[in-house]
Amino acid sequence: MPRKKIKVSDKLEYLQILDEKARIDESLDPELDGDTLLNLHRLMLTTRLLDERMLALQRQGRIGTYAPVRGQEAVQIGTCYTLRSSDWVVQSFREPGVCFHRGWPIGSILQFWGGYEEGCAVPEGINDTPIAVPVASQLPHVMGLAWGMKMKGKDDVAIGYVGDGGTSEGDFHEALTFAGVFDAPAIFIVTNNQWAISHPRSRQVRAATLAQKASGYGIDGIQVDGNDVLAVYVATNEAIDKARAGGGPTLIEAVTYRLAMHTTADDPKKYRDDAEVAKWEKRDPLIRFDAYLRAKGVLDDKMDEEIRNDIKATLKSGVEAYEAARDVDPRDCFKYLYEDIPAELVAQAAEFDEALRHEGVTIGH
Amino acid sequence: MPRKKIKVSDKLEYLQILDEKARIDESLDPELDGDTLLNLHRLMLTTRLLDERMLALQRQGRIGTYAPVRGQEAVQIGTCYTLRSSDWVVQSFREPGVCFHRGWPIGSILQFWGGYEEGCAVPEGINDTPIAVPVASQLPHVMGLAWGMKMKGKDDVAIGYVGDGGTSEGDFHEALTFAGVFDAPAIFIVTNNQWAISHPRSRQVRAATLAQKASGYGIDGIQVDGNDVLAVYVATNEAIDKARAGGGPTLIEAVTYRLAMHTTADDPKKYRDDAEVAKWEKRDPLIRFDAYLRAKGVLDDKMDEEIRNDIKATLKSGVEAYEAARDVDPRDCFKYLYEDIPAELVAQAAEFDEALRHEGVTIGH
Amino acid sequence: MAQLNMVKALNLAMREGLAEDENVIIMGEDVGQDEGVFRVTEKLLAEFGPDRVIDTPLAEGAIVGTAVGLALYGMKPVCEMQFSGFAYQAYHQIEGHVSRFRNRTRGRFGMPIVVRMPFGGGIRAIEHHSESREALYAHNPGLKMVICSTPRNARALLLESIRHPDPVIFFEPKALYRAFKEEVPDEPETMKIGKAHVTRAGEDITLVSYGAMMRPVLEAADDLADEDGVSAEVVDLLTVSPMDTETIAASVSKTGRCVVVHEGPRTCGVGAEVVARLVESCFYHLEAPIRRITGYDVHFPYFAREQAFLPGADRIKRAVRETLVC
Amino acid sequence: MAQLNMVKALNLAMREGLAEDENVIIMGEDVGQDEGVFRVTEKLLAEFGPDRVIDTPLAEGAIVGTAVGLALYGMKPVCEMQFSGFAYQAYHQIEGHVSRFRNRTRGRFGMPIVVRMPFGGGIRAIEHHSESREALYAHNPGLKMVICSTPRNARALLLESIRHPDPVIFFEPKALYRAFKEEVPDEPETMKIGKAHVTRAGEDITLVSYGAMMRPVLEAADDLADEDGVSAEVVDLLTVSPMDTETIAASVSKTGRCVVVHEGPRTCGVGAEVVARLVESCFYHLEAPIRRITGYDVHFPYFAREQAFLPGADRIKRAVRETLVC
Ligand SMILES: Cc1ncc(C[n+]2csc(CCOP(=O)(O)OP(=O)(O)O)c2C)c(N)n1
Ligand SMILES: Cc1ncc(C[n+]2csc(CCOP(=O)(O)OP(=O)(O)O)c2C)c(N)n1
Ligand SMILES: [Mg+2]
Ligand SMILES: [Mg+2]
Repeated sequence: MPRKKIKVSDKLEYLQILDEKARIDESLDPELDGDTLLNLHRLMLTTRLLDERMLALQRQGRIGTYAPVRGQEAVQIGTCYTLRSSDWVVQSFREPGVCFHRGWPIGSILQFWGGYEEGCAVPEGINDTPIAVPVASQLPHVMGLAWGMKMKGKDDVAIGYVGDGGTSEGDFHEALTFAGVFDAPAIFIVTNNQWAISHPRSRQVRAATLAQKASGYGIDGIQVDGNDVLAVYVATNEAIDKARAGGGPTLIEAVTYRLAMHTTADDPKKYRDDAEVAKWEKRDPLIRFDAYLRAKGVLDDKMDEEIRNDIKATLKSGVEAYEAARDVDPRDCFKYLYEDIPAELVAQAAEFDEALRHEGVTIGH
Repeated sequence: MPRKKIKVSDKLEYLQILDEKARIDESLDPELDGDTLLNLHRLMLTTRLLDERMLALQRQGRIGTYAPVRGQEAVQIGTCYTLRSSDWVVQSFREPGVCFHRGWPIGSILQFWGGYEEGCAVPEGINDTPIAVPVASQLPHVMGLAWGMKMKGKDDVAIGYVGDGGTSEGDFHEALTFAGVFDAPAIFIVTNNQWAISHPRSRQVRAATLAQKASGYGIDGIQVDGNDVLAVYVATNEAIDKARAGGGPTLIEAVTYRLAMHTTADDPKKYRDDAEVAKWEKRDPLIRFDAYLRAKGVLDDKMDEEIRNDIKATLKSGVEAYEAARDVDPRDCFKYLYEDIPAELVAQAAEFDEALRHEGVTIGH
Repeated sequence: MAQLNMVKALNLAMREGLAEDENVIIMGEDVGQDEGVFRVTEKLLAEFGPDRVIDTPLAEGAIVGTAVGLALYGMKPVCEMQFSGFAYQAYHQIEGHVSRFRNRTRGRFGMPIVVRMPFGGGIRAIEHHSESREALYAHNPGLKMVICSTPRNARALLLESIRHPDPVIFFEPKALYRAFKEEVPDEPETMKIGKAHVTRAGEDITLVSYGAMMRPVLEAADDLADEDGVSAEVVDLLTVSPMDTETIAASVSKTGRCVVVHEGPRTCGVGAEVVARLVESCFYHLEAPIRRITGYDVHFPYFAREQAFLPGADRIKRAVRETLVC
Repeated sequence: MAQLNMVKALNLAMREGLAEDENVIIMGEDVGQDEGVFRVTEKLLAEFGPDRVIDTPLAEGAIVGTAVGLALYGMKPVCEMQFSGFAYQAYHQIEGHVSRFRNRTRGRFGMPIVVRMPFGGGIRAIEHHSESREALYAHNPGLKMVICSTPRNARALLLESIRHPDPVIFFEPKALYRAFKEEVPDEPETMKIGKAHVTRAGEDITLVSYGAMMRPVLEAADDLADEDGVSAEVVDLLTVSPMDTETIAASVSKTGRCVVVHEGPRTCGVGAEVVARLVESCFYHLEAPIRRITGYDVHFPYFAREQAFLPGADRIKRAVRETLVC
């Protein structure tokens, strides 16, 4: 009795449904209907093609530095697929797939990376926060939103994203501490893509999993195969259902891989082996799901081509919308700072006005 | 296999050796010799009497607000007893017992609470940091010190203190994350005295124990009966020995109780029941150890009186030393800021000088 | 009309804010059951219940960061930092999100958050409990930085801050919490943020200050009238940012001389800003250099030395006299 | 003598610091294997090994907080904050401990820590990557706040900072990282912290600036000479705190006129401090109001708008011309 074992969270699990060879575990199959399966496929593919387009735009100098998401599509789509519009999404800075599914116009997503605040002007009707750049600083917002929902008696949830690197920041700890204490309907998705720029997951924290951090906060945690969209879908929906029913927060670690560079300013060859990348290329979430859908008869070449053409059209008009809106007024930095512009800023705005007039500054790029 | 349990730290234990009725678990008895046992007693008693004296001094206006430690003596003495002088102690703000054992003069301890920087002028030869006021901000220092020891190839350890409340701060999380990754010989003592001012432990974090947080950092954690000096002693020494041998950091949660107010400015009646306090009064670490020592024949009335007289003499001369050193120069705020005082501060110092001359300011209280 | 001290006046403003808008909540360490370590939130938990007055775990970053989320959801959190010296733990949330959300989202999401904190020296507190770093927030775009100085303006400014659509950092001079009482109207009263107040009219010199330093400044002004026959105009900034340049410039244009007084460090402090604005706006009226009587650029001393350190009436008077002979 | 850009010059200083003192270590996010996101720590890991050049987990608070512990143990940590916009996560450690330890312990424990961080706009980066908040550190007692502006002074000041017994916040104007090269002596060269540099001698007006703004300032000075026959003296502060009042006052006492230029927000910025000091020290030499050409008191815009926002030579020239006709 005096030297006794303390029992802590023996609930921690790892979930995979569709394995790397695209074999499904029947006992865990959520048995989604064909439309849903196709939609998951379409959204992951959109994320992939959007990502590729962004990289191309960056190379062409049409947007600035960009943080690609290749390889992480299943995490993005699986976690947000069933959210309601009254739920809230708090993104990090690498969730274009989530944004797309939530209804953000492609043009808007491009605007952030093009250097326009307009890309953070969350479109009316969308309950999301814009890109949060300081790593993990967005997690307390997830907690606050979720807590607000609880206070207002809603059965909505708030879901937030952070990387493996972000789990080391104090904000992560404080957000999860608060979420547990106030039993908020918050879902924290850790996209463990193995790298924080050049810093490997193994050196981010000595714990074997990131999911096990949940125990320290007295909340549930689960680790999922982040390249298996079905596992991500199932784990997130369990967490969502639980949160809606008043069951409180969940931490989900989605194990995946950042197949591309950290950002277009980064050269991953400096810190990781091609062999590692090649290993993960084989686990590509799109390949796996594609194979599964075809085997199941849900997808064929013709449908795939149609879907691709659809997506390309969407991307094309998104890029056009972005490029059509590049002529912006730099003076609006004064306009939105406060609800009412204070007298001293009126004076500074006039000063800026005059400066621009004198300089004949070209607006935009 | 796909939905599988993840095994995490089944090593978490609770340790008690001397129970509330002063009965020892023979199988766990560290079998300390009589001198050591008496010393532990003497040090706990010194902490208690020093604390009482501080409260009296505060009531008399001879020091300012004070944070009493009554009830936590076993945590303090049990954790620091075997430290070497080359080890480092990083205190929080409620460790007068630790300071005393580490060799801080009583006068020095009084000076902090009397409003003198001199109380933070760590005496030469003592490898401790002074009181750290911003809760948990001292924990990264523990990690840094420990890491320094490792870099320099020493087999020393750094030990740091924080309260239950402090475990919610980001600094706690970041320090333990770093300590794990760099495998530093750091020992983190969480003095869980059940309260952070008016905030109860149960609302500080939803986890059942604070010790289980260790798992999230991949380090060892243990919960001990913080009112059992033998358990505290054994658990800390295991951690110390392990750290010296290169085994890395440990988190120790010592479960105890703050029997008095948070500080002399606090009124605990506003937020907790007398019944709760009474329950813990019975678990007083001094009563328990006293009974054990007497039963064992290590202590008797006469020895106890001698010890008390000794302590009183020490306290008396400490208070005298404090009061003798109250006449200080306010202008020395310029003296220690940098190694060399910059020109602009020379000018400001002259300004201050002149102001004091005009004002005829009384120095000290 | 009731005679209230500042603690009671601030408490009144919060009670009014809670009563008039169900989205207002009070949150922080020890603000509920304990009613705040200074009792500023007295009876609020009892009156409004634990969904409106919330004791949080010990983490300032999460208090403010959670408030950001609550504000996004339509709430109006009034956060307490137990002391301004612990707000640095939340500074990244204040700088990174509280001050930016409206601008970042082009007006879609405002941040109607108040972050209250006691600041300043003079109460014999331990390290980190006596600093004055209003300049940190004044330097940060997107925040309003308000500092009360009497019970009446404390109530009026805090109520206005709670109603305000943008984030307000609200500094409470803790040395004045119980220093004196003032008549405070029973009916909700507010004062506009961004307006300085001419507390004492005068002709010969302008004294600019705010917070607890208003007391020695006013004492100095009285003494100067009595002892030197000097008529000092005293301006209480009340809002440090955005600063009411107009009011201070009008005063100094009239008097031609100015001394600015604050507790916080001198370099890049609010005093520097006052001087710079006066130089910009009424240089040709200046008849003498503007003096800054401020905390020195050192750490605020522990309390045995604090009374010697704090600017007092004597120091202010000497600066005025020196400025007048220029 | 080698022609180096600023990145290489900073790298040289760190290499020298590492080589001459075994207690010097480099730590931060991506400073090792990746050699820094700007490659400022290039080859240092390869040359000095993983015990001296250390990749840390992602937590700025712990980077600085750990450095405090290391400094207590006799090490001399050179920490990198990947961008100054993420140093707020460590601000409580900088304010609460780095800046205080020597004073707090009455000299027992110094804090020989350098916190390097790239700051400022102009490189088309995303939000939080372009701010200039040197004033936060200048306002904080106990810190030295150094800002380099050319490869040669970057190397000399960084090497001096590494050797310095007190904490130095070292701002690197990232817009200048690869902007130009300069001859940098092969032998270790240092420059004293706390000394401003008269970069260009002149008679008619003094321009005070630092960091990346030195480029448009010098361009303006050249243009003014060519176009207006105006001889502008240019002072590069180099150390923002403690500020070299003597050098700027000497210059302005001579020229009688001054414009101060920086990127950071205006209110309570370094410009305000320069103005206040000049008013205190050479009021009677001032022939015109001192103008501040600075970032406005708004958030630094995203990069599509940054070039319009950043002070440029044209804006500076106009301010000079207006000041000269006063
Ligand atoms: C507080 C903070 N520190 C540093 C950075 C610079 N930075 C941007 S992304 C990144 C790595 C993030 O890693 P992770 O959290 O794993 O997310 P990922 O990039 O893999 O999506 C760093 C260090 C930042 N944005 N914010
Ligand atoms: C960062 C910070 N926030 C708030 C405070 C004010 N404060 C002082 S002690 C304390 C409670 C600390 O509780 P705990 O960590 O359990 O330590 P204990 O007081 O029980 O020893 C608080 C909130 C502080 N000192 N530092
Ligand atoms: Mg990552
Ligand atoms: Mg406690």
